[in-house]
Amino acid sequence: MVTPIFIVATALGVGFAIGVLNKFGRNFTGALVLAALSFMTFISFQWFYALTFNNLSEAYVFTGGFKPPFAINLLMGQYESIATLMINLIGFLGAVYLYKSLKERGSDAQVVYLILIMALNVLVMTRDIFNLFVFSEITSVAIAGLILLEKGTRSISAGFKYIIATSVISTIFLIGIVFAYFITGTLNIDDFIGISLSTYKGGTIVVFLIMISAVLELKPFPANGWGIDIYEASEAGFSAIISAATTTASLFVLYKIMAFAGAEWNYYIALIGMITFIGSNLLGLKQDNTRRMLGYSSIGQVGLLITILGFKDILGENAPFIFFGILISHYFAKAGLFWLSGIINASNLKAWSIIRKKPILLFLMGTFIFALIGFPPFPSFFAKWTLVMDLVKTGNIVWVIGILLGSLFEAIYLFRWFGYAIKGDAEKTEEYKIEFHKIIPVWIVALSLYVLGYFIAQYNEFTSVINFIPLAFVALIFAIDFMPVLIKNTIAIIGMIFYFYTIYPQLDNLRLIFEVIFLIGGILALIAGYLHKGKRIGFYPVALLMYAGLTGILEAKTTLEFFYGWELMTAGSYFLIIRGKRSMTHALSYMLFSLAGAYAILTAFGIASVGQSTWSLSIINNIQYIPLWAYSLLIIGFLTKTASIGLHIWLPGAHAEAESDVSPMVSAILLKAGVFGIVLTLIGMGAENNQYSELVYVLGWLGAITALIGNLAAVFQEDAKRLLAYSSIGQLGYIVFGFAMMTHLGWLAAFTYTINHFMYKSILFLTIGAVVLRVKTHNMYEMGGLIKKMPFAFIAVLISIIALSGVPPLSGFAGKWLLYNAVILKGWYLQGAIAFFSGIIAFLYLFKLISSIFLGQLKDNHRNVKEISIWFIIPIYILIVGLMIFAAKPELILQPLGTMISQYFPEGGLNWNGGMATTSIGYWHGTHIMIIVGIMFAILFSWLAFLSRKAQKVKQFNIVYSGERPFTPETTHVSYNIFAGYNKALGFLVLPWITDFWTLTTNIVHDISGFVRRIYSGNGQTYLTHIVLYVVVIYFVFFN
Amino acid sequence: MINTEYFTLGHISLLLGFILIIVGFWGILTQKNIVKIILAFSIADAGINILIVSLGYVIGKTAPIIDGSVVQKAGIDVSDSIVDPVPQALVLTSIVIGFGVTALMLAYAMKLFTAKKTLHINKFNDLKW
Amino acid sequence: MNREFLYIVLTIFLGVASIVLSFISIHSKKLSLAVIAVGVVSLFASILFLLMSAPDVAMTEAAIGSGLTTLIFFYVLNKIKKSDA
Amino acid sequence: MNIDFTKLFFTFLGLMIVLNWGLLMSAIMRKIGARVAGRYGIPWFQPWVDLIKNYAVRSQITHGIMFYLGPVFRLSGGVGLFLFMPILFGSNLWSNFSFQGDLILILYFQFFGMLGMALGAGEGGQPHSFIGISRGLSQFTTIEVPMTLAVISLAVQYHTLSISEIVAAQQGGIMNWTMFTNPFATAAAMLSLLGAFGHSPFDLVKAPNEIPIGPPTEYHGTFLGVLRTNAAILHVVETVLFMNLFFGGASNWFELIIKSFLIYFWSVFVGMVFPRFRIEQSVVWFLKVPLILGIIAILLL
Repeated sequence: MVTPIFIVATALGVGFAIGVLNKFGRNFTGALVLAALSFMTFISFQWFYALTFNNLSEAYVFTGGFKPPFAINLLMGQYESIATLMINLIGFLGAVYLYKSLKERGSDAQVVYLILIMALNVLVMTRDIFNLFVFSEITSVAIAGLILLEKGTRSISAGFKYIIATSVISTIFLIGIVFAYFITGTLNIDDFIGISLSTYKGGTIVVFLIMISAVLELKPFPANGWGIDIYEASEAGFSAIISAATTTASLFVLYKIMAFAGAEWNYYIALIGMITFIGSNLLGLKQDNTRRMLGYSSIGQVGLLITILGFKDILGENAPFIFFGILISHYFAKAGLFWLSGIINASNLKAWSIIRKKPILLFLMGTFIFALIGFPPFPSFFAKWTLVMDLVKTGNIVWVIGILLGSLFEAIYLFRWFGYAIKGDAEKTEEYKIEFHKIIPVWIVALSLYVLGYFIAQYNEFTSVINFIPLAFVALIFAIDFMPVLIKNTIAIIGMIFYFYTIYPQLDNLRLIFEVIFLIGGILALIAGYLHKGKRIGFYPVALLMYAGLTGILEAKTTLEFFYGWELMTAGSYFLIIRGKRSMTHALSYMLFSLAGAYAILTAFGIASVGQSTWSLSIINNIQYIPLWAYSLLIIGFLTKTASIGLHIWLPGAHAEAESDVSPMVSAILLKAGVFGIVLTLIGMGAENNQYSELVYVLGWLGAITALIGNLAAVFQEDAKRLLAYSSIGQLGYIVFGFAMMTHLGWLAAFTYTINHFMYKSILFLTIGAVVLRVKTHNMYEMGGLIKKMPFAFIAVLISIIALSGVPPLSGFAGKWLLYNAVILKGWYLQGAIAFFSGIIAFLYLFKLISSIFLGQLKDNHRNVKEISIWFIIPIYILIVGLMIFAAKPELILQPLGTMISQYFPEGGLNWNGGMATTSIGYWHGTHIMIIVGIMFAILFSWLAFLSRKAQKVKQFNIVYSGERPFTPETTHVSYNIFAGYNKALGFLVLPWITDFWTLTTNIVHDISGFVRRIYSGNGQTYLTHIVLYVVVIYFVFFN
Repeated sequence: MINTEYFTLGHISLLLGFILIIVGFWGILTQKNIVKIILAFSIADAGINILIVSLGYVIGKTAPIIDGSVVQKAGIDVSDSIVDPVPQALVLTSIVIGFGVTALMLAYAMKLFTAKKTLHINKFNDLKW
Repeated sequence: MNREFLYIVLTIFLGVASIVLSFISIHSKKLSLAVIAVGVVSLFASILFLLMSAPDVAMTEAAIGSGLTTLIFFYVLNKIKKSDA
Repeated sequence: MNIDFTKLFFTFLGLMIVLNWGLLMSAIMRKIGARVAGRYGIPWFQPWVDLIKNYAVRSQITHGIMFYLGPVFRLSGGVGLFLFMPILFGSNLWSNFSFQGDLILILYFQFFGMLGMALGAGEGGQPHSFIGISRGLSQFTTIEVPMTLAVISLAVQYHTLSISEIVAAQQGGIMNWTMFTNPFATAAAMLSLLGAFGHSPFDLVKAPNEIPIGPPTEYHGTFLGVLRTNAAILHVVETVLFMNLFFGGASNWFELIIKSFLIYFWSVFVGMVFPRFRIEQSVVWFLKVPLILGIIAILLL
């Protein structure tokens, strides 16, 4: 073992050596620095490995041959080893990244850099508080010096603000240290811990001074204007060092000080962190400069880490895991992002669209952003999960809300940025070149995130979480992304079939229904993908990621697995949605609603785990602590995915703008994940014997109103896919309504709707999507008469709209009939009436859909369009067969469904007598009705066909219109706003109140952000005033 | 009447140290000229140094240097007759650090002046919000 | 006792002078005057250190705090004046 | 399903009776309308003449497959309603196929014809068809709201969705009719009936005078004949539905004829008195008085 003192010695030695040897050239000195840093990294790693895996005990290093307090001692424990490893590793990678910049500035800069890393190491290891002061001064000076790596006035003023601010802080620190010595006679931290400093006379003030300066070093909001500037102004590679390495060291300093400060500080530390976390992320919303935004994000993350430090006693043995989980994700991701920002060199967020040219960079950027937000499989996901669970368990729900709120703010600006990168308008196509030494560190940190995620997942309770089979499959598809669509699509389909085959015996009936929808539906939607030529880069990995998440939800045995799958699914679907044209904003709002919903679910899971000894998903069946809130949160979380009214504004755009074969995935399939969640929640409430009648009552009204508003809004759409999207909202409203009834029939109706909606909405989205591919427009009034060109598409749409509208004899009627019976038996007459009114409204948009597209006059520019692609026809007609089977033999599906529902609602099911279903009030024989109607239809059709056998087929314009014969299709145009009268009468119901509400909310938040950030006047002196005022305020808060 | 017990060299210096720190801080927060702000930092530094030394000072004891003025007897701990050496060591470090920081600040001041031909701190607010 | 009293008087005098000088330095319009005032404050501080049995600190303060610091202040002021012209 | 040929025969016979009664009824109503307006009016046999003429027209044109399917859907809608409707109370032979589905089936089967018609009309490419259909569908949605409420009210009142059982529950005296036991539901439903028949003031959908309406001008010859046939059947079947639900049903053909005539007359009568509504006016109107009546009917349960 190399003793840790060599970390310091190496740096100092190499530093001096460079002073002597700089005549050998800067490349030589640069190599020397790299060698020194790699040796330092090696030492830390060696200690880390020995302390963690070989159960070595922590080691003290005494300098100068004396015992403390007369000499300085260093400690190398497990946490120290992790922290120094992090610092040295990022120091090494940063030196690689900064190689050219440092070389340009000369060997002095190289030495200063080395000294900075060394100083950070000492900050972590030293146990002497005055030494802490000295090295924090060295750090400040070194940072202030290295800020000047970036040329220009901005970096100078930022550096100056930084140095004066840190001087003020260190003055406070020094006063604290001196008095600490005066009253105790020692400077050693271990002694302070032993004698409990605050019991001395004046001890609390001393602790206050030391503590506040340690906190101020971490740039707490709002006394942090000086800290943000350096992120923006210094060279990107150096911002990465500040964000990753300095932060790690400063947090460690705070941790050491907290060790002797006493438990009464914990609450205030947590509070300071929370204010920083929320405040900083709030202000991040308004930033359009990348670096500055990343700076806000860094400070926000540090705030979260400070909060965790404040909660370390409460979190107990999980605290280190949570702390390092979040710290490491932040550390790698933020370093990576800052480095990327140096490579891309686009200061404005919108200018990041140039990153698209190099998809691989986009992948790296996505990795970092998802790691920061806390998506699986990154360490932060597990850390955040544990954090929320533990906080809720200890009754700190308010804090959880704060954390989730701050995370949401952070997600807003990060994903907005990511959206610009993926989909923003490429303004200028400036070339940028990727230097090898700059991209290597970025790759290393990105891969480290995945590797760490993998290892963290092995940490005690997480071991069982990850079903690696789907993820490995995703990775495989990602690896072969360079191959043509034909191969990838085939592999994807075979993989999904195989996975379905292996997984289905393990699922109960409830889950099997959803698994069929998710996987079989997914396979059918994928068939349409054969249409695509070329490579379709990026599509297959994300689509499969979504399916992996969806199946993960179903396979979940524990709440953690469920949440894991849920987040994977969200990530995958986000990428699927954002692939569409013009879908940037929609994908963002989708992501935000999904995240907010996921946070609600997470909190609810936390509440559910209170008083439980297991993570099993069944704990939601027996929530002991504030169950009503937990169930409400769960339902709200799932309703964001089913797009219930109020939470629906993401859906229309997201579905309408998605690619033709993606729309069915995100509409017919993805929404069912929310349905599954609601089913789970309602079962958890105790199904028949639930005591939450108010909650389900509200849910019922919400479902009915969603059905009404969704359908009504669909009526007034001119965009075919948007119409279908609103229609989905309405249909999901029925489903929610049905489940909310909490009766056997209600559930049966809801499941019937779920299955039906999957089938006919898949058909409709696939068909309309295929038509759109042919006619190149979404607007229905630009189409018309396509029946003659696309009879297969027409028949598909005809059948599915008959099914959707619920007209007998097709399968939609089953749902209507069940719902009617359920409503009457349940006694929800008014809600039921609303639901039926919306069912009738469906006719309006369905008529509009089919007639505007397929009937009427063919447009001149569509005279040469062909039938929709065979790759769409195949899945469409497979689904139609399914629809027909369901219509002709409903008992095939309804009977097993009934059996399954009987587990939860044993009473009030359907009685089956052959094909005749009866309830206590009604009866229905699906098969016979099908036969009767079929025979009658056939007779009448042949009768008419016989009578008008001589009818003469006429040309297109053989009509008379207001006394004129039209000769172009345009003059016959009435498919625009065809329900004008209806709009006059009822349009007020679908004025965009809800969109307005969310827009207003967004604006208010942004305005607050814009207003608050004005405290950062840019004036260094003002920042000093902030610091002083901050100290005063904390003083009064603490000493009350 | 002032309690004479506190009317000692150490206490007066202590008070002086505090006053200088406060004056220095006041200067830092009110002066607009960057050089003056740096000067105010120097004043505060001097104040802190005085503070530290006066805290370690005990009346009637000599400097912590082992020479003729300290009666050396075998087996007797010399620490009884000298003032606490640790604060003085701290001050030495602090002086050097203070000088380094001041020098760096002045270097910055020069660069700032070269960039904008002014030393008024309000002019250097191009990074904000 | 007498020496003790003398020390106290000296300390008070130095203290009052330092405070006055520091005020002068902060408020003077002339930068050079301000720099000199701070230098003198530093010098007084080193005398004070001497009184408080800290001769080595006094030497360092006189050399670095008073001497070197004043020097680099003037150096910078000169540079600024030159580049201003 | 065992095919019961006796029953099939009776069903067919019933369909013929209904068709002819429907034609006669429409003639009577037009005659009454003319007399009220001070005109002489048509002879009573005019509808048969029209029908025969239509079926006999030799030259015909078609716009495509959906042009065929439209009238077929329409007529299937009418005939289907008849098939699933019990015509006479207490008679197995005249109950058609009503035991395959209940009141909900009837309600939703109404849409079968609507939808087909809408599509068929669209195929012609005549803009007025679009206008007529879009107005018709708009109005139709709101007509159904009070009707739905009334049906729910009835289902709750009688605790069944079977039309036969609802009729059965009304037997034994006029005071047992839904009209008296549940007057609000009856009122709501009768108001929605006005819209369903599309007489004035809710006849903007057909707008017979101002513009050449889509389907009846586009469709001609046998197509129009099919549509006229359906109109006759549908009018009777709808009145029979109302008779069954609210007025005690009918145990013999005579009772059926009287009751259906009176119900039909109600809509004609209102049409004589009121001017025509614009489409948004009728939509709003149906969501006012009839809707409130329907809600009262439910709240009183």
